[in-house]
Amino acid sequence: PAPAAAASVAAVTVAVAAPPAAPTPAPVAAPAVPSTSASPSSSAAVNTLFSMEEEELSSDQIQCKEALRAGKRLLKEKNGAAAMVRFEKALMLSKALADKVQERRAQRGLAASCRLTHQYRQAIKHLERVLEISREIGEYTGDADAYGTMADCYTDMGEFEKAAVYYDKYIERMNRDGPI
Amino acid sequence: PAPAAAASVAAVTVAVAAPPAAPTPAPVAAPAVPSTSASPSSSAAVNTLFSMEEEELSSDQIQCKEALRAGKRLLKEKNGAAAMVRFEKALMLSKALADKVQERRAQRGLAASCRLTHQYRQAIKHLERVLEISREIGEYTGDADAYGTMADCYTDMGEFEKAAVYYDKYIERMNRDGPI
Amino acid sequence: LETVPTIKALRSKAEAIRAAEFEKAVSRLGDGLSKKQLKAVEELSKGIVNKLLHGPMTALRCDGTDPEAVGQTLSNMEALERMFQLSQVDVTAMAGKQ
Amino acid sequence: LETVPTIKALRSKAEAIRAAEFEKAVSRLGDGLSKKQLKAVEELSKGIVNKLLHGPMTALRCDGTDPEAVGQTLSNMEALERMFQLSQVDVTAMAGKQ
Repeated sequence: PAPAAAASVAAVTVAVAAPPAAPTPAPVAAPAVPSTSASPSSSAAVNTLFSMEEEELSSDQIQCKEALRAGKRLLKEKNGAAAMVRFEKALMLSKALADKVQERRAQRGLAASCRLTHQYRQAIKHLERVLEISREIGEYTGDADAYGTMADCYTDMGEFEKAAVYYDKYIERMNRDGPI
Repeated sequence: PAPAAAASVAAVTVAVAAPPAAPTPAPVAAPAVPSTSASPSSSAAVNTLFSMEEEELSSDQIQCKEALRAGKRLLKEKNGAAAMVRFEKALMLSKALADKVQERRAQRGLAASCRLTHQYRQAIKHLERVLEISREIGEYTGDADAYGTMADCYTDMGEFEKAAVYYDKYIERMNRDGPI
Repeated sequence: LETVPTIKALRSKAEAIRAAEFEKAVSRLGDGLSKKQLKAVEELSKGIVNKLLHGPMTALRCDGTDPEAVGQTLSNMEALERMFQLSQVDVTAMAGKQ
Repeated sequence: LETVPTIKALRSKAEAIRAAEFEKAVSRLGDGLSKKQLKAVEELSKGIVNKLLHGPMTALRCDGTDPEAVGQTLSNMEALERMFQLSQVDVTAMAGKQ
């Protein structure tokens, strides 16, 4: 999932959803985000068109935030499977928006969901993407956490050598000052 | 320093400062608290009379808060002697107001000032009063801290037996939940 | 490598404490906080835990070349498991309990 | 009683970390907080430290009657002084450094 690809996906989606003859600036009601949505990416893209000009946040952005929030709540309730669905939605939306900060949140949520459902390899993959995004945006908040959680996953799988490598990275970073 | 005494001091101060024939509700300007004040208790008591009805906070209350704030700032600058003057002022005002919460803050500040100036016995006395006030008002936030600091003082004086007793009280309280 | 489960157990224990205190604080803070402020409070809670655990965590990690260092790491591990009662947290940790 | 200076040193170290992180958070939070909210944030920082240190502190306290318990307390003390580098904080503590 290279950043360029994510950006072009967003461009294409918007282009498809935006027929040139649609200048209706109808006052669309602020979307009371639906708690269940069959096909999030397509419906979200359509909403984008209308809300872009009026709202400070686009419908996609609102839906993405909403999905992240719902995912976090489900994580707290230890419902990994349901949380994963929310974070998948947030991931797609954040990619469509080319919003790396939100994508990182979605990836973190997916990692946590995978851990809850004992999919440790998958969790590690999401956390690797978290670290990748940190490098891309030059903002490393939570990287110590990510390394620590990857090590926890390796520990859970009994791969102590790998775990030790990642705990070392975690320990190296945990004493650093975060952003001021 | 029994609570009854503090309350009666406040009553007396107010009575003295309040001649019965003084119903002037003149719009006193909100006091821009002076940073230095020669005789805090008497001048404050007079101010009380005028500001009580108009201000949400009386002048005494404002001056007390201001003295506490100044004291804390001086503590941060490690200026124990100057901090002590502020907290003494706050202590007198809080007693005049019969405001136990503020008095407890003043006593804490005095204890910290005494520690900075190596007056450990005096610091312990102020902390004993802190614990006493907690019992009086039935609100125990910071008591673990107070016991720990008393123990630190005994440690600094080389009285390890006493220190151990107070560390035990500290440890016993540190795992309790504070007020929700 | 014997210390790996201990590191995980200590992390879990600390995170449980942090999360509980953070939730308590959030309920006391009410809705008056912006997202950014809430983030700052969360960072505070994580910062304290990370800085406080850095020493013990470092003490649990050492490469297993120097036999003396290994011995010390193991005794650190035992002390931490006793002190933080980690044997209850992680079944793979075999610590002596009080 | 040998552990008394260690308790003080550990308290000092933890309080220094807490105060620094709290100050950092306050500067990030800005003036938008009420006194009450600021108090809640401070309580959060103190709550985490207290709950996290409760185990190690308890491990430093035991009455000196049972010789085995005394030995364990002393070894806890040595481990804590190593891990938190307390010998730098308190001169009266005589800890082995790495």
